[in-house]
Amino acid sequence: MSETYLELRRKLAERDRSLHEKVMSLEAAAGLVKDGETVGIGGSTLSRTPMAMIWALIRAGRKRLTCARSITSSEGDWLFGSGACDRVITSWFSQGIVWGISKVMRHHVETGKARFDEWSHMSVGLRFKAGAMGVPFLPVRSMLGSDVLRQRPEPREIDCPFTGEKLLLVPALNPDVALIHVQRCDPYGNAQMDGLPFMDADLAMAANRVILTTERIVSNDQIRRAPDHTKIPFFAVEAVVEVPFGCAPHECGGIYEPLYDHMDYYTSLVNKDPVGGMKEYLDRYVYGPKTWVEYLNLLGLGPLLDAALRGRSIANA
Amino acid sequence: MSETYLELRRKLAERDRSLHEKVMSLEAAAGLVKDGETVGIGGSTLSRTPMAMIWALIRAGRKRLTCARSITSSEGDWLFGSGACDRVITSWFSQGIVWGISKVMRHHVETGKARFDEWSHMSVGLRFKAGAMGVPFLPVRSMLGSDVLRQRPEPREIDCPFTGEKLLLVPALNPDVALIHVQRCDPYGNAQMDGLPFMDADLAMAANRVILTTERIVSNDQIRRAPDHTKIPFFAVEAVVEVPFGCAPHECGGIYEPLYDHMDYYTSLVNKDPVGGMKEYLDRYVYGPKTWVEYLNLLGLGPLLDAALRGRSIANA
Amino acid sequence: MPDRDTYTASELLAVMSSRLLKDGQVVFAGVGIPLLAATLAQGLHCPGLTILFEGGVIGPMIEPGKLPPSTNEQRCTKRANMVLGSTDVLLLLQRGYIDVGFMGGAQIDRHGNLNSSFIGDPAKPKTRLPGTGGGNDISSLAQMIVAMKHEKRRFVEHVDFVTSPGFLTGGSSRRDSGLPSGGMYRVVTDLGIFGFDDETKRMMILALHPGVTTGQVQENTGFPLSADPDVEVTARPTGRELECLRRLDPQRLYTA
Amino acid sequence: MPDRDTYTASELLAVMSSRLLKDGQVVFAGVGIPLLAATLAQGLHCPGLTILFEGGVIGPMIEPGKLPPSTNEQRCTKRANMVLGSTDVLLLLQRGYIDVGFMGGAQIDRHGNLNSSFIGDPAKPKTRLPGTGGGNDISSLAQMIVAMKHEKRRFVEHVDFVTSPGFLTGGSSRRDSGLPSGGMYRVVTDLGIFGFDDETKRMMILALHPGVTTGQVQENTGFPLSADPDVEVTARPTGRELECLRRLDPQRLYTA
Repeated sequence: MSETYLELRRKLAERDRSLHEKVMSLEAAAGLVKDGETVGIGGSTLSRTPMAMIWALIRAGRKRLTCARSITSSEGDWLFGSGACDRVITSWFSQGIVWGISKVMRHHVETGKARFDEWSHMSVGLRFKAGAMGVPFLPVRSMLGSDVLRQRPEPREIDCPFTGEKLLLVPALNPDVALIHVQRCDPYGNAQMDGLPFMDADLAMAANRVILTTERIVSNDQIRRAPDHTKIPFFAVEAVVEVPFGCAPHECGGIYEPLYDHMDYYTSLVNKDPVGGMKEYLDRYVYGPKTWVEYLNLLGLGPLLDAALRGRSIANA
Repeated sequence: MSETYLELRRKLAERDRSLHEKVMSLEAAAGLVKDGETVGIGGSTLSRTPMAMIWALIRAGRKRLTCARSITSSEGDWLFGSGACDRVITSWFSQGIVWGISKVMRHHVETGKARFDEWSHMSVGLRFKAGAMGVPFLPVRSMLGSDVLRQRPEPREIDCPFTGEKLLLVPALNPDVALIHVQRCDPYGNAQMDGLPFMDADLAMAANRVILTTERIVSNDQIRRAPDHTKIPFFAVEAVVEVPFGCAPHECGGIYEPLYDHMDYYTSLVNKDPVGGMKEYLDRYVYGPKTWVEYLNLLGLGPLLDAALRGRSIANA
Repeated sequence: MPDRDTYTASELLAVMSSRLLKDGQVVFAGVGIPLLAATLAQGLHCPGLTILFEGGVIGPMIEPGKLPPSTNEQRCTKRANMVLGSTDVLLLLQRGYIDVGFMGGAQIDRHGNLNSSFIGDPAKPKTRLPGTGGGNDISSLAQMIVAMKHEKRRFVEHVDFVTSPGFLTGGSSRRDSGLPSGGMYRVVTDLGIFGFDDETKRMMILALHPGVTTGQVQENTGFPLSADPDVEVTARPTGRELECLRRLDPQRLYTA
Repeated sequence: MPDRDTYTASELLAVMSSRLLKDGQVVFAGVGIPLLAATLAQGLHCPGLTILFEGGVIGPMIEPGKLPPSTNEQRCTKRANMVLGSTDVLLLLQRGYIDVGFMGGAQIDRHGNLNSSFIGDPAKPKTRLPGTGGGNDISSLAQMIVAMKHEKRRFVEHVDFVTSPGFLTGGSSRRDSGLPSGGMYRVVTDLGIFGFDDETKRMMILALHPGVTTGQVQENTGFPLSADPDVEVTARPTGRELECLRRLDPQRLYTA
């Protein structure tokens, strides 16, 4: 049954992997994602979340997406609440530790409107890594014995053929598309990231195609001056979109911290009323503004500059 | 039979993993390697070879080492020729493509004086990666069907429990010690590498302890200014030795290229007479000089500066 | 000067946990009390303690008053020794580089299993909780210290769902499940310090905080706890400990 | 001006191999003829060709006259798009990002298997050769082009040792061994261009270089070669191809 492997290879083989420009608008990039696809989301919790791309996908009316991310924060609320996504593969789902449990997540999962497939954090990472390596599984020593494993039909327990010990095999996860936000990339999609890398390099290579959003597009010449800082190669990338503050109200390492006041406002609004509050937020912040810049305007220039000041102060410490 | 795993963990657990200074001389570091141990060697072919450390091990009279490296070059000749090592685990062993077949390797292997265990290049890397990950094996799709696999008793072929397809499992390789040369590290062993990373990060984490040689020791403060460039964490490291030109006559990325003229002289000497020529070289260049600086003096200041000029010109292109 | 005679339950938790850490250890810490306790230990008796975060950070410098909101934000990376991938940092646990995993807990049972996934039947949950995060990995692969409030609804005979394994059903069941290393080492609460019987792997009282009785602990615990007749009494938090702790969290985000 | 009428066997190899590459392809190339041919193709008909090196390099710029001595030295990284670990770059082959693996060969057999490990019985070898390097991985996971000198001792019925798999024993044996993808696509020699029968996976003549006869090829081959009656004849290297090639390797390190 190597069809799966050959099928995976076929999907890469039929893509144009030459060094060509692929800069486009958020709207055009959103058109590259189809209803029902599996979408890997880069970053973790409040960090390097490709918020602008998710915003565009919701506005484009995407449905029935399965989203996979190491740790899911308020972007998961948006995806559930808008109806764009009805299944999340993750290790943790809430807006963030400081805000308690997400009532939006609870509402959708407890009423059966959406699925929350729970894996250990490392297992999510190893599933992406197996996908990136082109192998059907990787072995791991966690999840064993727990109810997290008992809830999951996908992994297999084996007796190690070398040592006889019990091990878990977690299956590869190869998303149809990965959404990844980076500090900089060139028009071809050679991407360089600073600070916390999370699982993004593995996710990019595991996915059948990558949509990059970036704080800024730099020249290919600049990339070639430090090729050992490139973390995603151009031939994995299908689209490049330049979106300053593309993670707001989350953070982008070295450039801005989260907009905590907006997160406070958001969580109190939606957790008070996970249906009405969510609708109010989406209407006002996602469907209302015509462009990402208009969305940023709603967040406010002052809070954005404050977030940028805080972000730079950490990198320059 | 999880003893192996527990034994591996025990070896790390009993080491002092606190943030402490571990700067020492080449001679003291050589004293940390015991006869008969398995030694992982960083870099590849002519790049970032920990030549000074190998030089010190030979002078210290080490015996019966098993050496594992992605691709083995003239340092393998030194190790076989001096009697320090009687088994190499690698994918390729010769001084370098331009010099043809190593007669020193041939002499030792064909007469049965030493073993050359051949693995595919990726399999060597995955064995280090499995070791680094703390798992007994990793799956791979190469070596299958070939005589390279037929010669190796260690791997296992399996039918994938997920897809039914045939896969190879290669066992973890956890060397007793890894010798790795880097461009810079701090006195605690936080190491930063530029350019080609090879398999060094995996090798470092797979090994039970790491001996770092470095072109220069920098302050911990400098490391902390760019923690995302640190590739080996201090707690894996047992010793730090500052050795400028520590890879000569091989290269260190961004700092110097190989000393090609010396390599030409060396290979013609030893390949003409793999016993006498090797002895002559070792007497003159390894046993003769009293310090690494004396060895460098024999290579010559002119050739070293020329190699440095060439090395910098590539990085600054 | 801080008030040395009164302290909050959270402050007590942080101080008591910090005392369990030893110099030179490598500690995988969650945010909140674990991070506060580890930083406190660093400042007092463990200058050579190394902190790791799940987000992918080794040896950061925690700035007093600027505690990170989670372990996945850049604030965690400030002046760290190394920043790495989140799968890679968890693999360090699997390889055996970490001495102690240190987290908070919402619900624990007599064998030290933790639940952060479901209240009620997982098939039809009363409450879907946020899930494991790195908790399952950490508790599967390291010696654990857990710091949590001592309440009867949190200390239950059996957790509704084993998110992060302690000793599972006790005895050798943890090892038999494929988890040969690590395990629950200590549970620190505002009432005392708890360990696990070598054979049965059942929770037992090791020490009581000043003024707390065995009966009081049992009253607040949903399963029978054994206690040595000469159970120890912990020394109350010192002025230096409280002072240092309050400097770290001046706004009392985690120690209110 | 270069001499357009005479060229060396190596130059012929480089030119003929370069013509097999298509624009937009991603090519995993060894040093020597493969790198020269790929760079030549980039300069002439494949501006969008991407070269990868086993040392861990994606899309370098090869400077004429400064060819790297192996794929593991910094010279290979000059103005590349990306530099990565050597295991990671080989994993790109396994994931399926590479269109063509392109290497030289010392000994090949009728099913396209390559030997670079042993001459004679591996248990008691007459000659221990350097071994596979990345060759086994590349030929297990990609469509292959191999460029080599055409000599009877190099084109043998069965190689002494299968270092890099072609079609193994022919038919479906490659796929049955667990290698469902890739395989030998073309062998380019100084006499002609060779492919493999779709069913039997035996080597056959696809084209002859100008002035070469089928008989001449058979004389220099250690196993029977089939040839189509209307086998093609390749076009001789053009002045532009030779000029470009000689600019890349002015000292004729690889094209003497």
